[in-house]
Amino acid sequence: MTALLEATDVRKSYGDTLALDGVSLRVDAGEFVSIIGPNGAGKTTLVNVLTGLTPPSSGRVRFKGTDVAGVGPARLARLGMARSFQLVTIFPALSVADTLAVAALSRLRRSTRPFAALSRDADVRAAVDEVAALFGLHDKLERAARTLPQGDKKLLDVASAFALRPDVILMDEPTSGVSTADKTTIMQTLVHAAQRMGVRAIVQVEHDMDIVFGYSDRIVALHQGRVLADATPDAIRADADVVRAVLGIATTQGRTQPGRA
Amino acid sequence: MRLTRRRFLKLTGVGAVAAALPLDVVPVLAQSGPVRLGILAARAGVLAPVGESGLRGVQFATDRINAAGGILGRRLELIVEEESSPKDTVERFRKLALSDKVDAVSGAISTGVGLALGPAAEEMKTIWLAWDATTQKGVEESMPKPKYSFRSTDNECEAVMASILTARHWKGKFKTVAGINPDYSYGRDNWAAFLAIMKKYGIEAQVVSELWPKLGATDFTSHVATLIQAKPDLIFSCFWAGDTPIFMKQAHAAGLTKSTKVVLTTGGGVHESLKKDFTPEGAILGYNCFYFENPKASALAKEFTRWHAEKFKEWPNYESDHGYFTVVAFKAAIERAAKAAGGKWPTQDAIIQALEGVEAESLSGPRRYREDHIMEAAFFQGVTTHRNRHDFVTIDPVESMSTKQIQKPSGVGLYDWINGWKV
Amino acid sequence: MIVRALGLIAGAALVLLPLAGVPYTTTLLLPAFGYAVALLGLNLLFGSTGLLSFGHALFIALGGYTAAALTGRFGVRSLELVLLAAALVAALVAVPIGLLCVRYVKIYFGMLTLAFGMLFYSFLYKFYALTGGDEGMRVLRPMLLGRPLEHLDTVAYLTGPFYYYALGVLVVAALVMRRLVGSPFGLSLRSIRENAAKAESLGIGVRRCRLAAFVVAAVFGAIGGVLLVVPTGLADPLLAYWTHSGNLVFMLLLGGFDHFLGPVLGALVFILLQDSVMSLTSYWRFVFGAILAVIVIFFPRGLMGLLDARRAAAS
Amino acid sequence: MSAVRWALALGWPTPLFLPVLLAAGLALAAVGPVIERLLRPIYDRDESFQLLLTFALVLMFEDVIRFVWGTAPHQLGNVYLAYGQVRVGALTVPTYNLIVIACSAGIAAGMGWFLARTRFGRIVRATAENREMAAAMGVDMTRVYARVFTLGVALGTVGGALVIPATAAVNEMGIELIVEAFAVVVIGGLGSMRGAFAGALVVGVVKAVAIATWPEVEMLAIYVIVIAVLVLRPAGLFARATA
Repeated sequence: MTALLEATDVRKSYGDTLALDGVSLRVDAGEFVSIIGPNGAGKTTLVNVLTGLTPPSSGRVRFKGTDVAGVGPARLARLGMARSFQLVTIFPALSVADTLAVAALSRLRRSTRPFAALSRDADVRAAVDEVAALFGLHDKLERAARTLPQGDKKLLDVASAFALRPDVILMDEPTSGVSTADKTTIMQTLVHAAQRMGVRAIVQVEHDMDIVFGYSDRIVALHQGRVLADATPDAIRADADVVRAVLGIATTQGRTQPGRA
Repeated sequence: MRLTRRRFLKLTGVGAVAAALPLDVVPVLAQSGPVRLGILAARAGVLAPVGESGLRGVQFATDRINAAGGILGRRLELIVEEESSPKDTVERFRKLALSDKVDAVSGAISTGVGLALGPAAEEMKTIWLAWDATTQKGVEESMPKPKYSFRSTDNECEAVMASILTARHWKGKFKTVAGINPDYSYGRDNWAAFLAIMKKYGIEAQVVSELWPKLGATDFTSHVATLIQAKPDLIFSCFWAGDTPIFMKQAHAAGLTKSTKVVLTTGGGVHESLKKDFTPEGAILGYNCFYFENPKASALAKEFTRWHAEKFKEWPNYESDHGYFTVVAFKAAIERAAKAAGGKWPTQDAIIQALEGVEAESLSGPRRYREDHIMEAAFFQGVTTHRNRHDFVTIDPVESMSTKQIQKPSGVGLYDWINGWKV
Repeated sequence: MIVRALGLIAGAALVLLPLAGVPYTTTLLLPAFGYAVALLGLNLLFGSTGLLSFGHALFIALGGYTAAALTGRFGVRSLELVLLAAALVAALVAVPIGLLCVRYVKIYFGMLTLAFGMLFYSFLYKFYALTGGDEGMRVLRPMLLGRPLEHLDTVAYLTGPFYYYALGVLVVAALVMRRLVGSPFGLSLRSIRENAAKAESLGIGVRRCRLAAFVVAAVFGAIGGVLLVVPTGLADPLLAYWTHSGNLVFMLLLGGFDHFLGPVLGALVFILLQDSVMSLTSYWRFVFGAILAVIVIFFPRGLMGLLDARRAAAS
Repeated sequence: MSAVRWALALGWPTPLFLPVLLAAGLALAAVGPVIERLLRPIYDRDESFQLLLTFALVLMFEDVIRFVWGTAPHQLGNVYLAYGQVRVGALTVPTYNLIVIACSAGIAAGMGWFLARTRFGRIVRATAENREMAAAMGVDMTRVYARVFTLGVALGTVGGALVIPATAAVNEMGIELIVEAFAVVVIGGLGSMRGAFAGALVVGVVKAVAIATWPEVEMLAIYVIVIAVLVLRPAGLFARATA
């Protein structure tokens, strides 16, 4: 069986610094994979490479069997891979409904229709309503994104990625900048939405170990651009090296920088 | 709908906007009230000094006419608008014609503007007396047989005169020539005329460089360097704006003008800026149709020069004379037509007919409009000298030629005419 | 509500104006119509997509010179054909230029478009034999809907049939633009303006959309350019000069770039204001510079923004 | 860029020999803080608005100049020629040109030293690199901007004062020169000192070569280079890899 998403021996260097040093990774249908590691381990670079934003210096990235290294995020999104960003990334002046509509239109391949009346597109409206309801944004549809509270902005960011109805979704710290109390709610929402929208796999970068261990099927630990471990949560917990190299640092960070956004 | 105070204010606001619209409903009674003359004068850019100068001549003429009782008892009133890009100037012309309902428009210097105004004048059925703005190429195309447009002298009159003087003074004394002329029709027309006349006089001068800086350029270091390389015996230039002194200064500083003969056909347009420090003696310098220190100047010209010097602390140049003449010619034509109509105020057609062939005293002596609507005037050029009371060069002796001699006659092509000369 | 009412009054005034016997004011609005069409396009680029072009006059000039070449040199007098040809030429020119320009945003986009505008200006100015240099090219009076209208003198032609023709083109252009802005494509452009990276991650082809907006803006610019040169009868290089591009942006800001009808309002107000200020003082450039500075610093949302703000305050 | 234009605008009416001229140029930089205060509200907005504001100022200054000094070209006749000429081989070079070159080199070197070695220079560079970071580290942004702007105006006015004797001050100078200044800055790369210097050289040399060989393309060539630089090296010939 071919993997849904597979990276083979990916290297990425910026000038003299090697951000990724031969990373291989495989995500199968039905999996929830978390990528962990200390700051500078290459997590965000890896997500950027996987989502086509950054072309790798060498190595291969295959998505649903086709080589997608460096094809660009727009095409990958149309192929069925969506992402959300570490920092909240929204369209400040667009309403919630419009933001979700952008994604829905993209999925329906209608983004460039120049003369169709958007306000009369029933498919798009249905899609927007569905996603908004899943993420609890249905009563804020007409509000401009920039006027939402921080937690809702984060939800909107993630929701717009879900509105693509992707096969795989990559989330760079979906709960960063959110209070501990809200984290669980967000994760519940995500998992529920993924089931409802037919998302086949989730990959996330996450610092909060409670969430990582609570939700993942598999954990990939990165350290200095290399894969230090790739195993189930239980196996990772048992591995003293990983705990020392990654978890120790990561948990401290989780405490010292609670409000990172 | 409740009419709140705010909303009421808004509605009155609309009313105010409507009132501010330029409504062109001012009724003009044809036979009474002032005679209205629209003026198009350049205000900005390289043409600004020239526009200003033309306006001064118009003002001088208007003040004199009104002091002497106006035109057949009616006061002359000026409505001044700006000459700018062709598109905008046509719109201003339209305003003068349709909204201000002027009796005629005087003005315009730029060739491009002139080419646009010609057809506009015919379309608006409004008399237009140009100060300058004529060119060989475009005129025939856009103003074949104009009824309402009255043009200035031809572009290349000064090149023709300067070429004749060049041949007279320097035939056989130069073998290579270079031209540096502003990059537009005026520059090109003049350079072509110069070369044609040199040929006609049998002067086999080799062209070693042809330079076309943009009109109004402010740096000629590269041009001067190119000219030094080319080593011409004679440099021909029809610069007329601020570029003239800059070029001369930089040429002088690089030693270019020490041994090279210089012909400045139109430098008199900015004569005060041609300081002795860098403008050599012995160059040919043209003042178009008005020379402020003409020893044979009329009392009128002397009065104007005095007025101008006192009022503006500057010695006047030719554009004032163009402006002045258009106004007095317009007055003379009205009076001439009125006489023919038995003293009644003439119709526009009668004024146009009277303008054809009308003669009036300009600041540089008598001038007239030919039957083909082209001005006939005298041109002044000469050899530069430092022996004067100013810090800039003047000419001595002052030579004068009539356009009867240096302008192609009606209906003949320029080069056919030159080739037909007997020399 | 108020905006709509004002719009209706203004629209009715525009339709009735030629009947009011004020020929000058009527001809004065002709360039406003031309500019309004061009600005509708420019605003798709700036208001919707967030790209501010400082060389848009290039396309106005392109439309103008196309009209001149067709009517003057090739004897094509049908205005419909001229408009079509201008749109085509503009699209053809805009594709390669756009391909280069849309790779950049913000000031780099502005500077690149400025450079292209000046390049075209230099070309028009220097390539004498082809373009007539500073003298430009004559534009002959075109036929409207196949009717030569030769019995009319120019004022009657401009204030009658051509006025309504130009107004008609403006209305059609505005309807088309409204459709575009309200379409999925329009939403894609707005999402790009707000956050290009995010739009890209949602599957929007950012460069392709920007390019499409650039080409549409160019086509509108060229059509506006045709309408602009017919009343003047001349296409000259200054149409492409950078100050003309600056004036376009000025009008856009004056009207308000974040309202659909802002460009139309901007063009009308600019033209009327210019006419009255020019008649009042020869220092009108200073007045206009000051107005622009005040708008840029204090009222970046323009007149439409002011109307909006008052409406918000009233409600 | 705008500073260059103000410079030329303001560097005009001044007296008769070089040092005085330079002093006058520096004195005119006093308008810097005033204009800077006006610009302050738009720092946070897209740079395009700054471009637009420059356009507004160009419009205003053209009329101010006409109002104050009239339309005729102004020259400072004897300053340029008073220093005589130097013969270099077969060439005659005006001494004044050499003085200008020396002054420019001096100013460039001074600027380099200022940016690299002084405390304020380092603050300026840090601010250019990352405004938020610099602000977070306690740099008073308002003062930095006011001073840098004033410095820019001073450089501009001095530059204007330096070239005016060799040419003449004409009304439309701003409109024409601002585009050339723009070309220089783009070719060199925004925010690059070495780049601005190199850009000026490139524009000058290209113009000279074009005039000597194919005058038709003089204007065109500059814009072709600007476009090529923007397309191929958007950060300019010398800038760091950030754009």
